[in-house]
Amino acid sequence: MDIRKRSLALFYCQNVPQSGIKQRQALEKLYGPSIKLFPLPCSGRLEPLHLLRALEEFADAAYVVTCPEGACRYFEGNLRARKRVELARKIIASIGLEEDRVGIVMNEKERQKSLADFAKELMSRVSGLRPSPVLRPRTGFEDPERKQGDKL
Amino acid sequence: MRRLEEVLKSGKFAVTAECGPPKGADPEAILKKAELLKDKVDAINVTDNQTAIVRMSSMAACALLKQNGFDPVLQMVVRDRNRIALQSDVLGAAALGIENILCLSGDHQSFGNQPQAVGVFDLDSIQFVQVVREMRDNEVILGGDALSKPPKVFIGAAANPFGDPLGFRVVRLAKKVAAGADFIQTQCIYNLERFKKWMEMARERNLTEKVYILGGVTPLKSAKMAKYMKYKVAGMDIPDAVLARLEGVPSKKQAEEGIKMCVETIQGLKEIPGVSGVHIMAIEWEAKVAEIVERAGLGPRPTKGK
Amino acid sequence: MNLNSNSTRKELPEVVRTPSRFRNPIGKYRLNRTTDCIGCGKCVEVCAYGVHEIKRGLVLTKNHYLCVGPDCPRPCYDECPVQALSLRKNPTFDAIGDLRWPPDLLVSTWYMAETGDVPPASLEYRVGASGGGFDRMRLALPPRQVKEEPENEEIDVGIELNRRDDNAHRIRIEVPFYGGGMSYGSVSITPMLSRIKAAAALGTFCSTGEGGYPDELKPYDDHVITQVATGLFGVREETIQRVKIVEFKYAQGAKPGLGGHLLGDKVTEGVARMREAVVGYPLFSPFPFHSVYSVEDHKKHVDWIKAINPLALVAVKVSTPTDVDMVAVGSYYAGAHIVHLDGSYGGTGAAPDIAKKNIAMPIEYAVPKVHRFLQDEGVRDRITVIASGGIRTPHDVAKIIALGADGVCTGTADLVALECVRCHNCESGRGCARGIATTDPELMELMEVEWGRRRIVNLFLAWRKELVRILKRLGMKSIRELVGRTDCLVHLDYMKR
Amino acid sequence: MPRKYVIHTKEVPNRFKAISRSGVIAWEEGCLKCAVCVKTQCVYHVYEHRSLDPRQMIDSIDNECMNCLRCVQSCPKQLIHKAINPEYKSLGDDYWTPDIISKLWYQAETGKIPVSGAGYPGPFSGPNFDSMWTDMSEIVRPTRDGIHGREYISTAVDLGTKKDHLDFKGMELVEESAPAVVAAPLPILLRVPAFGAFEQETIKGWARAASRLGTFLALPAEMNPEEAEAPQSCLIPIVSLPQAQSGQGNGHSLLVEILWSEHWRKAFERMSKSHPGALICVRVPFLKGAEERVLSVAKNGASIIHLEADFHGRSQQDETLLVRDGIRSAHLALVQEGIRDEVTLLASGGIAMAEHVAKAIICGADAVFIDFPILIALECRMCLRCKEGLSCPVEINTAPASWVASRVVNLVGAFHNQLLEVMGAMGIRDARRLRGEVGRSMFFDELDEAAFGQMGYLKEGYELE
Amino acid sequence: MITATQKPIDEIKETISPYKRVLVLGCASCVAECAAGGEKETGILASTLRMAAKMEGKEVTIREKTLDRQCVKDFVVQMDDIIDEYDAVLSLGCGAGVQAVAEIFPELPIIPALNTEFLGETRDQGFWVESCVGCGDCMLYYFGGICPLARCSKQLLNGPCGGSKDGRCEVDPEVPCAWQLIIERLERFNAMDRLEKIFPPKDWSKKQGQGPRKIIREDQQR
Repeated sequence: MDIRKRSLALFYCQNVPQSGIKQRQALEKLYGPSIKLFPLPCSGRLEPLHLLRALEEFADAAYVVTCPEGACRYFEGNLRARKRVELARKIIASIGLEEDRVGIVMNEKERQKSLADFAKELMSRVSGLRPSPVLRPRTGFEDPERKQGDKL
Repeated sequence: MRRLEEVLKSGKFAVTAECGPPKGADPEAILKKAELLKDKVDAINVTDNQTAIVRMSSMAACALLKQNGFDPVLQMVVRDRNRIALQSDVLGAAALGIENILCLSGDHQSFGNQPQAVGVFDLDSIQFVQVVREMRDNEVILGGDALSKPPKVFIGAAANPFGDPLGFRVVRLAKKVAAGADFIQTQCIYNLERFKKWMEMARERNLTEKVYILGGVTPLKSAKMAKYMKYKVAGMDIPDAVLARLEGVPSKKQAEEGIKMCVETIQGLKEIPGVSGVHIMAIEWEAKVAEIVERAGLGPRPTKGK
Repeated sequence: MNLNSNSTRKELPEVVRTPSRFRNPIGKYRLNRTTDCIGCGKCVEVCAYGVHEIKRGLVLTKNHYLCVGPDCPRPCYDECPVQALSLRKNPTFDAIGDLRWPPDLLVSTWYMAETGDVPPASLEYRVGASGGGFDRMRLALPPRQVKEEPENEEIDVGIELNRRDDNAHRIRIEVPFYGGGMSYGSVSITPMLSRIKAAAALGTFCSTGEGGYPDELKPYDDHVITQVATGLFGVREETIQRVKIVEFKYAQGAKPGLGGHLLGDKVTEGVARMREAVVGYPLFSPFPFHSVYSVEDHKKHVDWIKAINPLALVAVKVSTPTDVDMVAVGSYYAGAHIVHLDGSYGGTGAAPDIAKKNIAMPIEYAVPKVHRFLQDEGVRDRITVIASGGIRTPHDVAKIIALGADGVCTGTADLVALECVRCHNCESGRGCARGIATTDPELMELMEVEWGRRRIVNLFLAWRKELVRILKRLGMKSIRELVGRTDCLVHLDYMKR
Repeated sequence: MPRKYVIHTKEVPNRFKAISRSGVIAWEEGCLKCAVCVKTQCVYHVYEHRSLDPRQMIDSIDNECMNCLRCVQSCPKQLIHKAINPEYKSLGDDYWTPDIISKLWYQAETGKIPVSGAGYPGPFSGPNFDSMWTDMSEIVRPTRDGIHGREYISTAVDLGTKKDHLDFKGMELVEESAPAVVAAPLPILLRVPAFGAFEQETIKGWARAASRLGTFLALPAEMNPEEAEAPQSCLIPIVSLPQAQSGQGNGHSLLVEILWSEHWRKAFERMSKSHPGALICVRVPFLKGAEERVLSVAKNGASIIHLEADFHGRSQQDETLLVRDGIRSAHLALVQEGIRDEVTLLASGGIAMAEHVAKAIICGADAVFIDFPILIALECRMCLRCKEGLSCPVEINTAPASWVASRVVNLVGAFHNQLLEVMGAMGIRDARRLRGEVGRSMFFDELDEAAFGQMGYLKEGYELE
Repeated sequence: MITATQKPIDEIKETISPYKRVLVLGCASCVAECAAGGEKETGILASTLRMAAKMEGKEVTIREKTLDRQCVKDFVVQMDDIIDEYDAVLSLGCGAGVQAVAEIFPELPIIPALNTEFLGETRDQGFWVESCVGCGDCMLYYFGGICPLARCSKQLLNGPCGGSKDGRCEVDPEVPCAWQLIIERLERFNAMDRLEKIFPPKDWSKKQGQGPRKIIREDQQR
């Protein structure tokens, strides 16, 4: 299965291993426009709206990658991210979208995975999703017409 | 003169019992229950949509009992009626010859089969006692309008010596007395020690001289029922020892043991200064009231009235 | 008129512990308390630094910033019976400061301003991270047994400012530094008063900067240096007669070769009145003094001051061009008592970025150059050399004196004591969001004079203490013995192993 | 005195949200919703203006925060933390630092020079231009007050051969057929960068900017826009040897650039014939021994030589060779040969800030080319994605020419003003006087050695503190 | 403050279904405090509705805006410039906000997106409780600062009902018995005598009865 057939908005904590600009660009090269990567100073900075807007504008799925539980530089950022993701999942479920379009993956303390590992894992996870019914007509990532710079 | 008031005033140990109206329009159902209590008790309390479950109206049931020679105690809860309805019902009850009214807050609507109902609680039970007293003694309704004929009713109120905080329970009793309660029927007593303490506090405030206190009892049918009451029913105080005693006998004998314990409680109550009677709430077990009365040495009842 | 300065040593002011104005001071560490906490109060009991607090049965970690981290002899997180506490570096710590003032220096300066003492070992309070100059220099301290160490009380860190032996005031300052100029307008009256009152308490001076001499400073005339700069804002005979030291500002380290610039937003009514200018209009000071194009012109300037106030010391504040040595000697011959070299990496005021780093040389180069030149000219003993521009720590003070200065001027360090975070936005909009370099009435309210005075006093008492400690280790009884002692310094880049 | 040269700038907003250093992390849950919240008190209204740009998924809280930390320090529940914006950290590289890039954006947006308070925050010194200081003096060498326009400072430079004497034939001044010099009002020439996500529209914009500034834009001849789209006289076509032989280049050019090669003379001659009205610049790559090559090119007839370093200001061949030293050597070689004024030395590569312009000139260049700054003016993040074939995050390819032109004018306007600042501080009134003025500058290596060279001895048993 | 919760999304979708251009209008006041209708929630709801519409293949325009306060007309009229772009407004204000907006724009359907709940206080993170019924005749003095009308399930004014046990309410053991709290507080400052008197029936006319209640302060009026 071509894991690039669905688009993924991947938000990640900048403290996830090997998530610098080089690795980020390598991934974008590897997966092309099917992945869009957003570094966060901490996953706890993520609001449900970020996830929803990603789904609304360009992504079949929006995922968050965080530090391992208990290892957040900001103490509880990833725990908060988890709750916010839960809320976003509930919201999309309420309009009939699959909950799995939004999710959170926390790194493991013992065996830390790199951004590339997560990208691979998540790209293959979302490849099983049907095309997002929200992105109709399908416009791909690079459509300049999509401008809705509304307030957060 | 009504039977209950008469018994109490004569200084005799009064006995009342409780009767739940049917979930239907059949008048026989209530009369059949009352029949079991005939001559065993001085008055019969008719509950007002108890536990917020819809039943035949207490007033109608009381009217039926009155017509058939019983002395009913009309229970009225403030949950379902605002002050207009309450006052008009008091007048109606008096007109029907009902002579005792027990003023209650009522179980919360959320417990019953109509949890969506609005809880009125326009007056609270103490205010209601006061309103009825004003109607009877000063012949006015709330706001001061005069009545053409006042309702001459014997006013009761409830008390729960087992609710918290204990200290305030007596204050509340005092307030009910001050509001005009003539008699008090208490919550079921299983914890006699606590009841004694409460009575002592009541005596300290000289309340026993101003009001007749009837201790409430409910025979336990089984350990299961005891457990349910202990843990699920609000305002109940069933000490562990009581539960243990029931559990200590085989389940077939538990009913008998329950009655025995109830009898013992009544005997205990008789010993307490200031207790003027007993109120037996044999929930859907009216058949056993007679036996309890007998075994507690309370029968036969003084015959009088109708 | 008393021409002699009071030779008896002034009593030092006391340290009054003066915590941050803000609810959450920034420290290096943070303790995280989970909901597992049972409120037993063990942490309160074991912590020697007052990090935790118990109130109405609720245990709170109130003063994260006082935590000494892994250096703690009895760590609360080890003693907690339910492991509810964990130690982490404060994430915000890494987001503050810059190379010259790395987070460690900022936090340790705040610590000194609060407590009047040097911080615990977990904070680096001596050098920054700029990778050159002071930050690559170290003091070389002799082995402990070699030199006899004097008692603390014997050690004198004060300096005389008038070394000309003329008729002007004899002035001794009790610490080898005084406050550099920050104009009324670039900062409000609050930090200005705080600095000057602190200078008075410490027995030293503080310069007004070029924005005039506000009346509020009058009670401290004896500790004020009034500045005559190219814009001549608020300069009047009367103000020159009020003080003991008058400072000519030819240039400043923040923007060598450029005149001062006060943005229109900061020219509020009070500022405009003081500077005899119009509200809301930016003010530029010309550069240089158009009346001074030679040492002879400069002498006319000095003579002018001496005519107005014959007893005043004249300080000349110059920048650090290639020929700074010539400038210094010229100043001496023009009659100045103090030559104040302002290096290019300092400055508190707003300046074009291009001017901050590219024009004129860092103070570390200028001082030895001037010191040597004055020595060769045979006049080193006749003039006081004050250095400024990047003096951040007591170690910087010691180093620059060892390089040949007599004393230093402070500026940024004062602001950091007042809780500057070095966000560098002094110039924009309403000015400093922290109420230091602002004339916005609302933002000014963020700070009180007394608080500021105490913070600055505390900081400099800590500096003083540290200088005494260094001198003691060097076996010196007076800071004057350190002047020009480059043999007490080692530069790591040139160190031979 | 030449007519006063003023660059008119006006604010030209970014098309995308600029990335700034700060990041705020604010937990919303547990917020006490204080009546007077620290968020409402933010001097910069960061929280009020907070918005999410869904196209870029940029949360403006990272871009508007000015790092004053008041919210962090005053939130009663300590729900706010500071971070450095990861997008900021990933801007550019070691040379094109986030700081340089964001300052260039600021200048292109506002046309103003970057000003900040509280002293200099950077390293003591660094490689290349970072280890130079320019000189100034307050007394013995008076400066002129030119920065605020009270006195005129000329930034004009001449490109070409400056005659050291005039030729007369009898009483008549000899008129030469070809122009000896072309004047530029400032020593900054634009140059199309080596790579970038730009389009023909972008080039049009750059050409217009060059025209408005009165300077030039060097560009590969094949990119040359139509005459209708840009005035040809401000363009410097860069012509390859085969192109030269086929006579390419436009007829209106005042300047043409050819590449040095073994056969550069051939191209030079061919161009001289086909473009009789143009000065020909020879671009010499900055390799080891470049000064020799510069000298030889100068001696062989070229009047303008362009020394080209890589975009990090180093030799394309050897990373340890720095353009600063390359310019100095070439300049000195020409001086020693006594032909310095017969040629114009242009420099390019790694000119990232206004200070680099001044410093390159002090090192000996007559003028410089700026290339990547005119791309960064268009919000380029130096992410090099375009080099990898990835999409441009700021869609430079879609930027209209008018916007491009105004942004570049702003940037150069700010550079010009900064040049005035430096020259004013140095007391130099004419950019031509700045060239090679190493006596008015200071070099780290010399100063450091002189000041600290003797401070390397640590006596036995002594401790360092 | 006034608390509210968002209506189920299906109900909201149903009520806005006739309209093509909908403005989702938040309120930065009380409902923002209780995380139901502030700027953030407004953004989330608008985004959700846009996605829902796209899923159903509907061509609709849904945009969001948040007013400082919907219940103050001065803020509402600020929308005058943009209101023509919409067929309907989906308001995340409280009931008062919805009606104030409706009154200013009589020609426009104003649809509530929230259920207005009660006057409450923030007890804890994400936890709001009712604490006032707005009876118009505050008796908190007598009850030690705890209102039995709001916090006793039976609104008793003369002491706890029989169901008060271990400080819990008989209706919901999660809820503390208001009377227990009242008594504890009054005991603490020796003011139990305040409860000795019988509180007369409450004058409910101040709460409801003669149509909507009004407050008129003549000194404040123009």
